[in-house]
Amino acid sequence: MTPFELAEPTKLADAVKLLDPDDPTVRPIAGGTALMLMMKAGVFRPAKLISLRGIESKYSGIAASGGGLRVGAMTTLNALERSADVKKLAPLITRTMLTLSNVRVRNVATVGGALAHGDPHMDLPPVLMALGAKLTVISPNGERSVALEDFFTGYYETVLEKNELIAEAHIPAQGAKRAAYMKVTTGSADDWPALGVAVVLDSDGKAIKSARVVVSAATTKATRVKSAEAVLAGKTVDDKLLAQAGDAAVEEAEFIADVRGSVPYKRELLRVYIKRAVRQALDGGAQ
Amino acid sequence: MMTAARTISFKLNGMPVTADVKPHHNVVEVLQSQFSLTGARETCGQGLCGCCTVVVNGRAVSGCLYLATFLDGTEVTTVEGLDTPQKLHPVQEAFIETSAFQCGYCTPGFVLMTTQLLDEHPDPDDEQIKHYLTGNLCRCATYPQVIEAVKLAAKKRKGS
Amino acid sequence: MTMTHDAPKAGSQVGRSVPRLEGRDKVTGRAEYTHTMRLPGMLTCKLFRSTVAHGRIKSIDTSEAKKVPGVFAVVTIDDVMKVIPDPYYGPAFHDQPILAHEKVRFVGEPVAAVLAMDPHVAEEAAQLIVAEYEELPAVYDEVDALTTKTYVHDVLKPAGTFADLKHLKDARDTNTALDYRLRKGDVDKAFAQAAHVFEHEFKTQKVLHLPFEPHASIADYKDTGVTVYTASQGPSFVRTEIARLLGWPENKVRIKVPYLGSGYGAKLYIKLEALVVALSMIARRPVKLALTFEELFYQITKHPSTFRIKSGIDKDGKIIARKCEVFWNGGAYADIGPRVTQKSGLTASGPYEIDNVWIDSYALYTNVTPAGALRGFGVPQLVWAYESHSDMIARALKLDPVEFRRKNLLREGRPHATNTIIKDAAVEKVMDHVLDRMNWSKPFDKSTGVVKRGRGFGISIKAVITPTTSVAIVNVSGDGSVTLYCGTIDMGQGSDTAMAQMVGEVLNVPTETVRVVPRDTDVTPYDMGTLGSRSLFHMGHAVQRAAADARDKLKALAREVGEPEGSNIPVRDLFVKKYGMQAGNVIGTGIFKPDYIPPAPGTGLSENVTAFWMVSGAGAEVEVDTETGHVKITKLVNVVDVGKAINPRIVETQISGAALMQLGFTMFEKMHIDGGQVTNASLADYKIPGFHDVPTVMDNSHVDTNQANGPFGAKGVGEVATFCVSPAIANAIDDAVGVRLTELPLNPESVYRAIRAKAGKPLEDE
Amino acid sequence: MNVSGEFTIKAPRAAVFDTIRDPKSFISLVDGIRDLKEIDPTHYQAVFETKIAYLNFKFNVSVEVTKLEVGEIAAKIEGTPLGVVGRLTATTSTVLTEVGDETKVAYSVDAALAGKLGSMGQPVMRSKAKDLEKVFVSRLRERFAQAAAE
Repeated sequence: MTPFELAEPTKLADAVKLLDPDDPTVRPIAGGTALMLMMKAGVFRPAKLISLRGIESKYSGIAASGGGLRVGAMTTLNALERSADVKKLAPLITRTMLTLSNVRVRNVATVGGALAHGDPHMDLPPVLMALGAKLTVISPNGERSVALEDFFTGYYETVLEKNELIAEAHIPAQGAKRAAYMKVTTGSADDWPALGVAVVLDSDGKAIKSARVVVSAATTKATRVKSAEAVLAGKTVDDKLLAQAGDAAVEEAEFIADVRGSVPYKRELLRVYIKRAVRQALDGGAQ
Repeated sequence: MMTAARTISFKLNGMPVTADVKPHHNVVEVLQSQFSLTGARETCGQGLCGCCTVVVNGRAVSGCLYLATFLDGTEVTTVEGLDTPQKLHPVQEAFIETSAFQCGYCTPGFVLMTTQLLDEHPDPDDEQIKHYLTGNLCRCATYPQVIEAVKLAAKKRKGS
Repeated sequence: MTMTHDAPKAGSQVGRSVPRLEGRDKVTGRAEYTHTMRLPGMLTCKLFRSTVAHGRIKSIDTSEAKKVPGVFAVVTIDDVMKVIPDPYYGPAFHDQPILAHEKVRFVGEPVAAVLAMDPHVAEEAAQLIVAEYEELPAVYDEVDALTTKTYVHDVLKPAGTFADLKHLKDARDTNTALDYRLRKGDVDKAFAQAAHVFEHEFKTQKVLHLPFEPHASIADYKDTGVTVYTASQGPSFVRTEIARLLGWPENKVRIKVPYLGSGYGAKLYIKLEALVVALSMIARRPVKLALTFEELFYQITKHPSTFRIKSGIDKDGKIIARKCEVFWNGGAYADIGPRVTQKSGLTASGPYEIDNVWIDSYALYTNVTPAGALRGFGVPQLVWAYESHSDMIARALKLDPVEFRRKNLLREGRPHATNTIIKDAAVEKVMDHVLDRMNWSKPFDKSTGVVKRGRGFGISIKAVITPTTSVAIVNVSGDGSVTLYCGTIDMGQGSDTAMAQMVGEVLNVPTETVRVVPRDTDVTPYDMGTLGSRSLFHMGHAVQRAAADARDKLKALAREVGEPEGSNIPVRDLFVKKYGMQAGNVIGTGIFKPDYIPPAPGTGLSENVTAFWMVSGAGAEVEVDTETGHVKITKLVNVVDVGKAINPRIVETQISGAALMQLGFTMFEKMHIDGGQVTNASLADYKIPGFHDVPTVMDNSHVDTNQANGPFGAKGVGEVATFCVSPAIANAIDDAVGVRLTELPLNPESVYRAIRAKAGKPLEDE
Repeated sequence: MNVSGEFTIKAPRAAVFDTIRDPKSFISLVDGIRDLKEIDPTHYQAVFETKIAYLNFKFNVSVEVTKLEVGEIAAKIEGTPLGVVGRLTATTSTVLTEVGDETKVAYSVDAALAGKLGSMGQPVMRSKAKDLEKVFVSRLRERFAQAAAE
């Protein structure tokens, strides 16, 4: 790694002022687990890093509010994993945490970092997207709200400007909805997934009123597959319907080949896992 | 704003210490170069293998991905802080007694993670062990023996 | 049930599960490894590597790198040749330059070295070096390498160490670094007479050792001698080779090896040592080079292979002919590939008695990272092929796979393909034990749902690298304490403990009191290398002899000081009687080199080709998800003939570890290479087995046998349990879903594609 | 790494060919290429700069046109990234076929990336290549849509 300056502001408002809208070599660092990888690989050489570790503690907290969760961007994944509020209001998240990376990463990595990094293999983006999360994003010019489904623009790419930071995530309560997140690895069991599928279903028995379905890992970014959602909405689940939803999702999603599988194979995985995820949700996935 | 080296203070295995670090130094290199503690090692360099495990403020972290400057004001425990001249830590004893290592390079990471695991789950079952230690890899693949070691350590811990 | 070790005791030491002697240092993080060592005033080296698979070097511009503050020197081969005029090294061929010389031959080959006190500075400066190449056509595939007009080396330079390579001296226009042949009987005639002939081709992928302590070496050069601290499995060879490069006698070269963060064959022979010695000569200061994890992908790998195997079967199911053509992808430098080609090649026809055998085994140069030995010296690649082939034949002929093998198994007293008579190789016993642990005779539920179940097994044989030499010294001090000097490297296999047990057994002292001296060629005597599961047998003999020599000398000393025969006088008192105080030593020495007859030129036949045979078997039960191709291994049985186990607990961990390592090579490990570039050179993208990849049931055992010519009836175990894992799983997959995979790894996509192909609905390519 | 595909442009083959064969016109279709220098009619040099999120990659690129016939263009590209050891090599081939009054453009790029970027960044680069492809197609279409409108 090459030398860089480090600033340690104590207020989020100050932190965004230290960022430079035109200089990509000035970056925020939270847990740093992902950023450090880029720096160690030599592909990112920061001139200056803005540490967010010292900012107001309210950005590291989880609160139940307005029928949902408000999660500060600096909340560690470990805190998310252990939160009673999260378990009560969005049990899908608690369950996802069990297989998210490893204990050491969860101890350090933050919710904001896991989203802003824009790595399509991560677990939190599809899960929060399926739950309908919104982000509050701040910059020196004020704040704005971005739906997570509109947040990612590509591999490692998001709508964030260089002087914008995620302040909080707002996650609607899961309520009576049925939900599941399944990921498929094709290397070792703890590999990055070849595919992730998150489904959140508003349903009555096998009758689905509405569905949110998100695909990740096989694609360059976590993506809602609305055509599959449309297939499921207002229908009763059977094999045929699930096959149709799978076909629709495969048609809509943009796949990318890598060491974890070819595009044709990932398509087949998606067909199978749309089916399995919906069944798992209905059969008592995270409720 | 800091640009060059700065002096940080922290507690290392119970002792107050200071170190001169630059922003781009990670925890492993500072432990090795300034304190001659080589139990935390950089292997994969990506936080995936666990060889670099250290405990900061009671939480295990990957020392290879952790900027040393962030240690300022913390309490750090490395594997070297577990035993005393008189007595090994029960987890260390259990690893020896079950032969839960071969080359030993990943062992300090496993030992430290196991102490954390047992703090959280004093009587872990196989699934809890695997889940908790899933971020520690052993190229000699002593996984079945590590599970035995963790269970033995749990027993020893209860006994002591 | 938790199995723990036995408490310290005197009396019988061999056969005791003694806890590892170095255990305390390892669990406290205090064990010393080269990768984390520092010397005062030491410079750190970072490498600039080739981005071209095959090319002539037009220029190397180091000017920007030299300008970086803190850079001590930037070194290219021109600088090296000023101190080492002939900078080529290697165990079989002197083909590898210390830094790229005139040509580069693989992506990742070291081209220039930057020295600085601060590793970050060196790393930064290395990024600023610019090299220009004239790109040449490259060859990547081992079968292509045999016929292509693209030659990795202009001329071959055998090292002279091995007699069977001499005919390749100065050979041009070839990529073949060794062509081993075995000819027994008349295969063509036998094929003509056979009732059935089967021919299959199998492939293995490029995988690598990934020792968690990556390669590291430190050289401290002085005009009076050089000391090299290195993570090496073969300090004696390193010493010889460095002495040769410097034109020095061996006694001016000192190689010190602390514990090894594993090796598996990655750290054999010479690796970084020549480079750090050259750099230390140039810098006149200690220089350290410690590879990063990514750089392991440019250091050494296992051989990818293509194996064409053809068998003729008579009407009774007897194999009457077998033809084996094996192509080994050796990469850009031969390393020990020619030995892999020969020493494994000679067992390519498997643990079967076949009257007519033809084997051609080719070591081939290609433009990828060099390949060497990886836990099995090529044998896992062979067993993968021949035990898959066994099942395919049995299936095609509707023969029981057990009975088909049983009809053909090599038995005691029968001739192997090489004509060496089989002795102390419990082939059938191992197979029966596998079948017993698998409950093979019981009905097996294959299931009819989406997830289908299957089971399979395999059986194998290996010859140990022969002939090799080991020397040991046992020193009894004035207080009676015992010290062992042996060059075997404890890289995790527990050799220090096992050797100490043998000393303890002979001298009747508790193993825990025996000190094993850290490896240092100034102190520890010659050993050929810690490789190929040879150490327990060869060094074990030397150690046993050294201990016996010490014991005899102690007895002589007792007589000399007037003790009656059978006296129980403490050893310390013996020395006091002799020297009037606690003083003196008794030194025992032992040398071992087994008998051997080299294979006859042309036929490869020999009546004594190996010091001992290794035998292993494996059985697997799997569940195959027919919708995705995922394979879950629900049971893995591993059985090994180890002779007599010196330390049963360590034996068990060796069996378990070897099988799990091979499980990774079988199921998912693969170096992806695109245009010569490894594209997954990190632990994020090259996955190795973790906790959740361990089969639901692991059943590891060894059969109770006696290696009559082994020390205390023992023989090697380190690599043996790798051999049969791959075919056992492939055979189980075939049993479950009726598809046959002939190329590793057996990853979900490959299985799924095979299932689709079988259903007549093949999945399209990319 | 192979990227290939085809698309159709509402324009005669000769017009499309002229647009692609002219290096200046061609590079204006590719996102991130600048400072084009002609060495001779078949050899060019340029700087290629691309961004992935906050990561900037800059390559010195040399292009050799290896085939230039009506209906087919082939080129060999070599690039050296600045500041990090690596090498980009690619061969491209573009075939133009008349389909009625439209032109079918079939292209194939075989690219290899060596060094740090190649060892770790393949999927990202693949994804980037797809983006570049989209920009290229849309700019080409735009140009002919404009031409038609004028």
